[in-house]
Amino acid sequence: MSKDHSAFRSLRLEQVGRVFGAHNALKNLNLEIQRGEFVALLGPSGCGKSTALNCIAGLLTTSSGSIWLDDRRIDVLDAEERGFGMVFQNYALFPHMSVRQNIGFGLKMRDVPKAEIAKRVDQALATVRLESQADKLPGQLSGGQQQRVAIARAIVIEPPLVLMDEPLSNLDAKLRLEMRQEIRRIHAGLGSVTIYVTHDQDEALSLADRIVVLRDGEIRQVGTPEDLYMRPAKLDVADFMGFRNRINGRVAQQSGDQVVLDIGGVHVQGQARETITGPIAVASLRPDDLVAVAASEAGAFSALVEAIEYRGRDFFGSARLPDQTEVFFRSHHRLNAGEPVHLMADKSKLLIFNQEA
Amino acid sequence: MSKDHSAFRSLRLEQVGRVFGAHNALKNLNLEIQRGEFVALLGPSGCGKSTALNCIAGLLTTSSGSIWLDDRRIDVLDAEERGFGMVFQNYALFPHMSVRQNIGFGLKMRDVPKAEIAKRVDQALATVRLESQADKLPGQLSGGQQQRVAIARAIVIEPPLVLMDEPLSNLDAKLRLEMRQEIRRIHAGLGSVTIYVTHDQDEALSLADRIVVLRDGEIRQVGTPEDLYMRPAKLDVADFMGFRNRINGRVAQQSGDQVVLDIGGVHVQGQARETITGPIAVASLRPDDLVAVAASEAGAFSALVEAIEYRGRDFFGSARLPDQTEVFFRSHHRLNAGEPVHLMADKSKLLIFNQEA
Amino acid sequence: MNQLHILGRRLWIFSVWSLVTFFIVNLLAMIATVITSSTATRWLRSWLPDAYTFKWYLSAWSEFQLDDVLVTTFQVVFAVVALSGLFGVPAAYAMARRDFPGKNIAMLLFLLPMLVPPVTFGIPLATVLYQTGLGGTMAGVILANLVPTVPFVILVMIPFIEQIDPKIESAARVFGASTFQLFWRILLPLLLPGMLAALLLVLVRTIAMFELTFLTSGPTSQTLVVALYYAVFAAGVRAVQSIDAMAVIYMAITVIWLIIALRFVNPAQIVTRAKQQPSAH
Amino acid sequence: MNQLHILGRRLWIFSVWSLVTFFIVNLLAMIATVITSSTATRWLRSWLPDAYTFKWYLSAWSEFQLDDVLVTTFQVVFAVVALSGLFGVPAAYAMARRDFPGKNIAMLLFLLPMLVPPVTFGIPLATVLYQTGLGGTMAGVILANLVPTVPFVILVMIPFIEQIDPKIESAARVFGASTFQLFWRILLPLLLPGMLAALLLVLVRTIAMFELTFLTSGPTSQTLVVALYYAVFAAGVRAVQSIDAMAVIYMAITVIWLIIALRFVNPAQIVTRAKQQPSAH
Repeated sequence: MSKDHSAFRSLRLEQVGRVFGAHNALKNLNLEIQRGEFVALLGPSGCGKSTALNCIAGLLTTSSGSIWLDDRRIDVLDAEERGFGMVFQNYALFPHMSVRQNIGFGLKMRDVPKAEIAKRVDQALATVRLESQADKLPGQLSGGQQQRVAIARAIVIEPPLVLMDEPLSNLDAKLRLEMRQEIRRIHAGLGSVTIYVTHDQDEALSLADRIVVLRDGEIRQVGTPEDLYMRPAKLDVADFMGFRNRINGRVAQQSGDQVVLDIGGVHVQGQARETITGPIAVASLRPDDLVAVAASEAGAFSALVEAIEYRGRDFFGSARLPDQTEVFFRSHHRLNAGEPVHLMADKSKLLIFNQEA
Repeated sequence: MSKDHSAFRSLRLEQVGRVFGAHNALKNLNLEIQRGEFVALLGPSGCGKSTALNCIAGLLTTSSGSIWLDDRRIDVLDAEERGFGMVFQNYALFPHMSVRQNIGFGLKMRDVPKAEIAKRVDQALATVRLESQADKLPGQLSGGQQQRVAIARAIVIEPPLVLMDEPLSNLDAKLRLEMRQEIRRIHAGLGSVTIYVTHDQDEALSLADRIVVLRDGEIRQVGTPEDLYMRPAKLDVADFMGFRNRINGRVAQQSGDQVVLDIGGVHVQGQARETITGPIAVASLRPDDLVAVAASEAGAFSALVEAIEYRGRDFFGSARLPDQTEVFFRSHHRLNAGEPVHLMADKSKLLIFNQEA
Repeated sequence: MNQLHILGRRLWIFSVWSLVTFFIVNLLAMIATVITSSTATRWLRSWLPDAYTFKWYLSAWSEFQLDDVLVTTFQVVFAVVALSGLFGVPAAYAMARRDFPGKNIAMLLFLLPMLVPPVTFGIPLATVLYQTGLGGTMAGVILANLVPTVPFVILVMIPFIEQIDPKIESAARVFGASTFQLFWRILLPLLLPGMLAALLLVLVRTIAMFELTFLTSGPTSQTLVVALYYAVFAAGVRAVQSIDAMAVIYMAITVIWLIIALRFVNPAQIVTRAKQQPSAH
Repeated sequence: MNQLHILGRRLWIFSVWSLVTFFIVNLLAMIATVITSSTATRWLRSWLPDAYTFKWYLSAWSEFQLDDVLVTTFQVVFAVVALSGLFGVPAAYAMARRDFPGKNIAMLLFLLPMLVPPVTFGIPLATVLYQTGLGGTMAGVILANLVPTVPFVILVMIPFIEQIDPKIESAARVFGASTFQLFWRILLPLLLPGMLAALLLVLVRTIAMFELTFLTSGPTSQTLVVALYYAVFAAGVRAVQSIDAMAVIYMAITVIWLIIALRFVNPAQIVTRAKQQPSAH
């Protein structure tokens, strides 16, 4: 049933769409993934990332477009004929089978000889470090161990593509960090494509070679983690990546991609991430990069502190500019609500976008 | 039934204990809380923090000890006779009553006249900014709104004590930040005591005037947020507060609370948080304060990188010292697994503890 | 895709569904048949009778002394409903809220009278009742009927009680409610739909409970269902239509109560349990 | 604390519990009585008989022609069990996994034959069966019994099917299982406990189903429960002990099957639904 796809070069999604009733869950998705890449599909819930993954896996049929593994069209195949590996959010282990049987299931379905199954299952168990749990049932394992079994089940068939659907969201914070390293290591060892769906930007930043940001079923940006963290291409992507401050200002000066905004009399410079079309633009900035400074420094905003919180290393707070815009900032010392504060933006981190329609 | 306790000065727990079967959930708890204080009970699950709160509320009987409001002993009273306000983790609103009826419930039980109930409920609705939702049922509100109703229900009776049992753990990250500010604001307005149970150190640090760290039913440390973040008193408290690095070293020199440890030939200085008794002590440090530096700086550890992760602002990684101790560090540039690295500890942040028994 | 696979799957689904539909259609058709028969003057040549009449209802009414039987039926049924509620709901509350050794065994014992056919314990029960002098009296009939209905109320109420978050009760306490106020203002309003459903189902079960009533009733404590059985058994001396008429009366009474019961509860809830959490997120 | 409150609460809890206990003790005592009676030689002067005998079992056996009756009973029961499983389980799967308009109405229709007393549809059903020539035959008895058992299987199986995470089926597909392998290697093993439980309960219900069998059976299709009723009804001509003996045989058969059924399923699960998630965290 399954041929050897290990020599494939790329996976291509061409104009893939999916409609649920009147809802367009996925709109004309185009994406090409090269062998060896680790790609994260990132976006808030309902953005279409899981729909895309299920279409690739064959668990959902596509409404339009096509999916290709090199020159073989795969969106017309049943899920069981595609030969991919998949790791599910809630593990989805077979509860009545031992760890060994779970991992060997895919090989058994492919009619691999018993001796070979035993050998490859042993290898997979070693890869996920679960040799000692081989004969237990999934219900006897901890969450992290179950997730490792699910990963072993996916990689033992040496699939051209490993699909992961928020595999870490059911684990606690500490285990999540450990498993992230494990997943990276396993991906490097396999040399195949991993497509990883998540709503957690930290996870996407730390794991992926390339991140695809989705929203409302459309691709908003594709780029490396550094691209997305430092240079989001759209205002909504910036928002999602933690640029919590959005300050409107009048465009005062523009040269190349450097734009100076006049925000209530204060001139701030930043990098335009798109061609600024209107007279008013938006300055987008992380709270970390808007710092409380001593009074009367040039280029600092005046604001009134609304709330302040101790977060250990620093204080974080919210304040209102004279035009009532709420801003979020960082401070090295405690401030009190109601107090005036001067906030300085780090111009190398400040991005300028057009206002949203 | 309820008298006016608003003039109380302090709440005292004296040797309070609680036993479940053979399990000592709470051991000889002593604590005095002054009027106006915001106290957080912080600890991992099973540490006894919820048991303590339920004993104060009267939902659990104490096995030993006594609880006093000034000179009135309250641990002998039924929950309904204590007159406290409480906010539950899952809101615990009365599903068959409107928002207005939910908030007015406590007043009705106190036989407050109808006109007065209406007036005070209106005030409470204004405090939590839910005037427009007054006649809806709880099921028609969002999670954040339900939590605000639960808070209004607790404060409308103007209780001497407001008890909060992980009130924000069911909300998403963004709403949690907003509600934190709201809770602080409401506490300041009431002027009573708030006791806040949480397992989230960020929440405790940002909200409380004083934090009580519990573990295995015992108090490990009581202090301000700054105390706990900068100067944890015990190794396990440091662990819980994010001092993820624990490196054993030989005590080389000791003067006052400054101790120099010899860790595989590298000498590092730190502040001892307890009297160091053995020849071997533990250096405890946050990953943020162990930074990758250019080679051959004095006092830097040599290690081999095991894994590295991009987290936006910086890279975080794990490495092994020559003695195989795993350490977690921060780096300003990308490193590769297997590469050697030099790690410099910030001596002003490094704490020294005795080894655990 | 594999066209054969899909065809096979669809055929199987289609055949199961058509069988199930056939089933339900037949059920409805049969009920229609009796109603037709009970109102027919004669009925030989065709599927539908020549003319309709209600005289069989009148003859059934007088022949079976239906006024006496109906009064007895309602007295028995309401006593059973009231007593099952009074014992069943508090017991269900204790079962739902408390863990104690032997809880599973107690649950099993409660299920037993519902699963075991009533005749199994009906015969010994009747023997004992006759020995204590309660046999043939209304008290005896009521007592016998309580044996399956009290456990039934307990089992139906447990999921409804478990659905109520214990923290809601804690909240009521903290905010000053006494035990009575807790019951009256919180538990009763929240349990009312469940209690109505359970008790209405008890009502229908008791109307329909032939075996126990048959075994324990005397001439003055016959309920409708027992009278109907006697009629069927002694069919030779009575017109078929008269019996059909009585069956229609009986059917109408039970179905009316059942419809009332179903207005208060989604019946699937009792079997499949409410999935929704007590509070929305 | 308020001592009176607590006393009142405790008294109420105590009285409810003692009533429930009294209830169960009585139930067990009654069953003991019949067993005693059925093995007694004479029984007049005291609670316990003078001597024990099994002759009543022998006389019951021959008088009621129990070998014929038992063979018929088992033929009917196993046919009903097999057919309910064959139609009920796939229909339950479709109900559990698919959302379609009218699903709630379909659920309600399935509940109807379980909640409505069998006599309500039994009489029209019997009429129709006699008109089609199936009345009095074994096929007719089996058909009549399927009316309540197929919906019963559907309703019992739905929670078991819903407990299986659909992702597990997705996983089996992704890893290469065909429809047949999915059914054989994943669904069947996971549903087996539920199917065994449902079908064993159908078995017990069918053994106990008096009304439908009574209404549709002829002399060659009498099951045990019908024979028992005829015996009770015509009690005058037979010894009480002989009837008791037959009741014991009947009781023993049903209870044995019930115990087997309960080994496969926690009965509370059917009513209160399994709380545990399909996978442990």
